Amino acid sequence: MLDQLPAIQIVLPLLAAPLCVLLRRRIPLLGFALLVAWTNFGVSVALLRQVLVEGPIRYALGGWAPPWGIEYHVDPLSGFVLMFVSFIGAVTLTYAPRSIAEEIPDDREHLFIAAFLLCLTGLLGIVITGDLFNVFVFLEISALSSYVLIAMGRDRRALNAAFQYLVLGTIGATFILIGIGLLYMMTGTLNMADMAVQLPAVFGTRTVRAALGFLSIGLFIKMALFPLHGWLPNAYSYAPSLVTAFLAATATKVAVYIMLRFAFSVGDVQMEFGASGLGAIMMTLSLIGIVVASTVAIFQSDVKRLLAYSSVAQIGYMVLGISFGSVSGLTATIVHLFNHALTKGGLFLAMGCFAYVAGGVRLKNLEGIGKTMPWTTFAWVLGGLSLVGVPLTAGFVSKVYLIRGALEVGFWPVAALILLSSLLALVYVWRVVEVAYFRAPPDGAQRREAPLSMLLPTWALIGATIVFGIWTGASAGIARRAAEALLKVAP
Amino acid sequence: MRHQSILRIVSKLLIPYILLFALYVQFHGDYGPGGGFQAGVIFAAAFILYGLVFGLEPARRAAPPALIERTAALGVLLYTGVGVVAMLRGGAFLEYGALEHDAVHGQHHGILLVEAGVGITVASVMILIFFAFAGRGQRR
Amino acid sequence: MTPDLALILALAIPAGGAAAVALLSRWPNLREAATLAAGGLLFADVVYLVRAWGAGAVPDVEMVELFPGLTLALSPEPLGLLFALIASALWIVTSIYAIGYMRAHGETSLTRFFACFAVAIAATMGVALARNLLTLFVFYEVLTLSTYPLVTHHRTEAAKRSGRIYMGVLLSTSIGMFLLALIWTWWRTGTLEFAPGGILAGTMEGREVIVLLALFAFGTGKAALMPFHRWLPAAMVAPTPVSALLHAVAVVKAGVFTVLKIVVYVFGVDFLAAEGASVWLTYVAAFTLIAASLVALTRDNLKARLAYSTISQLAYIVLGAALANAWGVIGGGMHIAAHAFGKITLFFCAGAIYVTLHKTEISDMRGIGRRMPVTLFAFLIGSLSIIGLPPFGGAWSKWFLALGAADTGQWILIAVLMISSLLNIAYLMPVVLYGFFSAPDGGGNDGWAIKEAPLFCVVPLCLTALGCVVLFFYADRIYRLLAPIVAS
Amino acid sequence: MGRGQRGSVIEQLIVIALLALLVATAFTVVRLRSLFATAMLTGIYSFLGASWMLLLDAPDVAFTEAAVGAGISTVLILATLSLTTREERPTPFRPLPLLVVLATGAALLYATLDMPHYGDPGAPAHLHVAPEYIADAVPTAGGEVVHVGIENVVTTVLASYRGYDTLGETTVILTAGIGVLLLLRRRNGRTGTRG
Amino acid sequence: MNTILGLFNYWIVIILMMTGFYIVMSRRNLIKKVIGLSIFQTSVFLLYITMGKRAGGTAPILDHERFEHYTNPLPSVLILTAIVVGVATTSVALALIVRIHEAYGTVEEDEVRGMDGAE
Repeated sequence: MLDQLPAIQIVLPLLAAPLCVLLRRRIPLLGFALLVAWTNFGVSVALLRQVLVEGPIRYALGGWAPPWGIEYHVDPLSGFVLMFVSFIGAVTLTYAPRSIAEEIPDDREHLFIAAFLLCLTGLLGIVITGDLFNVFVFLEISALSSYVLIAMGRDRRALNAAFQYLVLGTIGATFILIGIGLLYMMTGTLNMADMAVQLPAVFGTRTVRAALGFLSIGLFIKMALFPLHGWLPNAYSYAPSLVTAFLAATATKVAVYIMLRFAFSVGDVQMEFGASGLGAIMMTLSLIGIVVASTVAIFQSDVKRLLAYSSVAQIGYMVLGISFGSVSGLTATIVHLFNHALTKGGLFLAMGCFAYVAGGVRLKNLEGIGKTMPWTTFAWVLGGLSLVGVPLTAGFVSKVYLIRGALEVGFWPVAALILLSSLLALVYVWRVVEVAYFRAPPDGAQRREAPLSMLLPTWALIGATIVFGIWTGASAGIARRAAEALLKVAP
Repeated sequence: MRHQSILRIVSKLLIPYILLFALYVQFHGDYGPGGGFQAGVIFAAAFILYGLVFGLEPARRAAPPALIERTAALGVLLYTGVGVVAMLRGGAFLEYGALEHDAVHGQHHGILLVEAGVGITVASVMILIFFAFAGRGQRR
Repeated sequence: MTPDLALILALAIPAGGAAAVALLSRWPNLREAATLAAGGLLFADVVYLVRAWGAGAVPDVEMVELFPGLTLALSPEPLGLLFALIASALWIVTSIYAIGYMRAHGETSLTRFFACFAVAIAATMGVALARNLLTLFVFYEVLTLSTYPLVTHHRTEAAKRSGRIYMGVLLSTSIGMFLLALIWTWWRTGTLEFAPGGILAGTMEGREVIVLLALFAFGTGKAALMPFHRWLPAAMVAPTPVSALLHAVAVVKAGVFTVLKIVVYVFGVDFLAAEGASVWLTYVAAFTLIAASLVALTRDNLKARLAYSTISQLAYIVLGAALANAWGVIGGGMHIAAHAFGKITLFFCAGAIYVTLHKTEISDMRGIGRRMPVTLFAFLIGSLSIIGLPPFGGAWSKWFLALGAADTGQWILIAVLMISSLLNIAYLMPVVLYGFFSAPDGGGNDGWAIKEAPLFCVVPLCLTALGCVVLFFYADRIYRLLAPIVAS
Repeated sequence: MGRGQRGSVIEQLIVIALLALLVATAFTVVRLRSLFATAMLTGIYSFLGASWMLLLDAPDVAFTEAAVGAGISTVLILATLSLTTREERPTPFRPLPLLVVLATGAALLYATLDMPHYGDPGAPAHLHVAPEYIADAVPTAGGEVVHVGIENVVTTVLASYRGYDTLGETTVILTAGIGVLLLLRRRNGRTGTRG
Repeated sequence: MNTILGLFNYWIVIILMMTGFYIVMSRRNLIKKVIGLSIFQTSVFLLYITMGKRAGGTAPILDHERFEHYTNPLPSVLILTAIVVGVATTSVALALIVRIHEAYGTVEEDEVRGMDGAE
């Protein structure tokens, strides 16, 4: 049973999705989906525990020995990512019923849930697999379903946003496909572990360099790294609330995860970051991205959009951490994957509550919302503080590691820029806070909170950002182990 | 699609053979080119042809969307199911060898079932997509 | 009760107080009672801690490990105990005053007010009793955040604008510079634990020390060193009790206290002196000292004038730290106490005048001494203490600071101290003189009738005024408390 | 190319013709503005591609590409055209896309320089994993070698060795189906769009 | 010369890929974009299949009496999957286009942008 955990992790949602299509009636449908999602989270936790206790797990699918067959490979990093992705999935699904009823035509709810589960399956599949091409397949499962999920937004602009995302996303996926093809051509294998063995022999070759280039660009698009972030703001702004929350918290993170895998498990850091100058490029792009995106965020009047740009900036932090190529840097990246997932997820869920009650998420809709929806607003403020990186919030933890990483490699200005950017974050968070608390609510607006089924999940995530801002042993501790595993240094 | 009686007759004659061919491709996969996916596409092609020639409603009657939607799901369920059964019989996920005492037989039957799953899903989805597009056109 | 427990209670009591206030929001009297009770308990607790420490106990509580080797931990030391003692003592008085003031003034949403107040006190305790720099920083930020709702209590446009400055300056300095310096120190030394004699010695030298000190000094925005002082005048939009306790005692003192702690326990006085890295800081402090006093002269609004006076008085303490010698540090420590009592008295008086006569501008305060003699007499005492005349607390601290300055042989600094004392006279005395010796405008009998503020306001300000005198006679106690920290 | 005993001159000529046609078709698609014609050409393009794949010893792929590219996609595009428009508006020339494309192309050319040559039997792809597939002697995780004994190796790899990928593939199809239904199904009038 | 012969096919394939890519990048008509995408992808499939070819090999349908060398089956398998993914993407894209046309009355990117800008 226990040795089947990796398979169960994927099979559970994969089976659930078609079952949702079969079982159309609302109540049993939602109940079933929730059951699956939370069980799935339980599995991921068990899996993570197993990995931390007994070390990495490899699971040969179809019983075929790798590199001939496909294998799952679960190490601290993937275990950690699996855990929080399935957690976010479960929480957002708990949040779903009310907001679906609000935003999705009821004759298609079962399809919507199915698509949601498929998206979850895709993301988990990407994280758990140890096979390059398999990454591509599951990338497409998650991508395809997320295009559709985004298009389900009420505003017609959602359609256009989804299409833009589809085009860019497919280009990215095709680039990744090219990259994988070139690597296969030079090594004859698709298994990551095996490729790590084969690659050094041919590393200097121009083909492999080009392959890395294509992989990186494809992933940059998927993770919305500046300047390839074009698809993200619209997609996040017009998608249904819970879709935004789910994707913002998971999709881009998973892309970053793949980056980590390719750069550290498949490739060799020194070679890549040294020879091909990839590190320098990543650092430059991420720094520009952080500053530019944060600045743009300040001038948004649609709060969902504001948060979307902040996401672009936050991706910058993660890539920056990778570019240091040091334990502190990677720890920062990995822990920020987690912390930012919680923070942004919570914030977007709160946006959903606002939209549900106030009917919109532009600043003018939020005037005086602090009086009419005190709980939701307070949650939002806490999330905002975590974005800024105030102590006792999760954001603080990542920031400290990141700055420490920057100082260790002697990048002064970088550290300064990181801090500057958190001040920019302070500005855009504060704009909302002031509107929420200092403007008078519209006349006749009486105190009305979002329904509990939406408020509780929101607080679950926001609460988590506080918990993991204090009890960092669990988050940063695991992240550190993962980082050390990636860099193959003894703890 | 009007007054094209020849077309109608031809396709009436053609469609059964296409379906037959689809089945052939489905099960011939072991020996030559072919397999579930191609078969599914061809199978769907037959219905699509039918729809194009005889109009959407008859096609809908021939393959009610509500049913097709379910079969699409069933295909994936079949595929995953095979894998799960293998797990229950002590093998790894999708380890067909575990399906029967003799690994090779297990492999053969596993592959057969799996290909069937692919075929069903592909065919159903293709038909669904066609219906969806055509249906969109119909009511405008 | 063990010292460790007492240490935890020092945070738990005010925090619990906040919770109680929030829960009792429906019953105002119970709610205010809760605040007072918390105040009393806290003071008792801190006194117990001081005694325990005197008896040689060194309580130490680790809460949680935030980063490898960096824990949130509490452990008292003299400076912190002194600060905690002052803050907790004045919290009781202020609470009494606040009840009188806020009610007399018909303020609304008092629950939020008292709750945030209690949280702020809890944070202050955390700053005072922190065992390492990380803990101090964390509570420092909590203090900023918890005071924001108090500063913007009125929710007006003005409040919003001031809130922006308050938040902007304090958070950007602390995140922008303090945090950087903190991580830098961690990276260099591998620890952030306060240690007598400092932790930096031997890990860096030359310009790096200066830069780091600069990051810390300016990063501690609450110390209101120019040019990062704007938040303090801005914070004066808050109700007077807030200005009184937080912006004359808790918050601002948390700032200078942080600077002192860093100088003594992170850099180490000797290390700084040896490196000569803090000389520039003495000049910055000196400049702030004079400049702020001059600005104070130009302010007609009483609270604004007091605010600038505070800025210049804080500069005294930073100066003391920057002198990097025993006298300086002790003088600074004592001035924390002296100025606290003096300045809170002045604010209480300002508030009292405001609630009774609704006057805020000094030029309107002619003859108020005839109507509010008690209040204005207290104001006189507070002023004298600030100016530094015996028999008031301020005399000692300024004396020690002068000694410290002399020790460094920088006579210019002594000159600065003298001049600034004169300036203090120049901007504080007019209020008293106008008040007592010029006829109230408008005349009329009512202009002469005695009309003091409500008892809840008058009693506290008398107590604090008394405190100024007491400090003078018990200065040796404080001296003996502080002496050990620079014994090395 | 085709430097093997089976690579006859005729075959080479056919290949060259095919490649020429492919390029020609692609370029025409760029220039044409009648979407209807473009759709047809895309179908033809897939068909040509399929034929080349056949010559490259990939009958299964050829078969599929023909069925999908030339068949399904074309039908779908035509259906879309019938629902939307048949003409493309002229787009002014903008340099940026061209530059991006040229850069990408250059990168790919650069990549080819260290590639194993076309058909080279010594290429890693032919030496490392594939041989066990072709020998029908792939070891299980347990270590013992299983001879599945199915002639069409592609089927074995597809359905068994990499069956998990194929499961993914089937899931993708299901996803697409669900997606199209979510987007296009019309019932009780609510399409969930709002201007 | 040998190099040219050995890489000629790849270069042609690259030209094809870039043509498709160019259509996606440069065209403003959504349908044309999708067509470009599918050409782009089809060409990538060709890249894979080309790399799978083994000189003197035959299609990997085992018949050990007659043939000893077979072309690499793995690329074929990968591409079979990729083709399916491709058509799936295309169908979703087209469905989106239909909806966009209903909502905006046009499938020209610029016009759609214009209308959104107007809102």
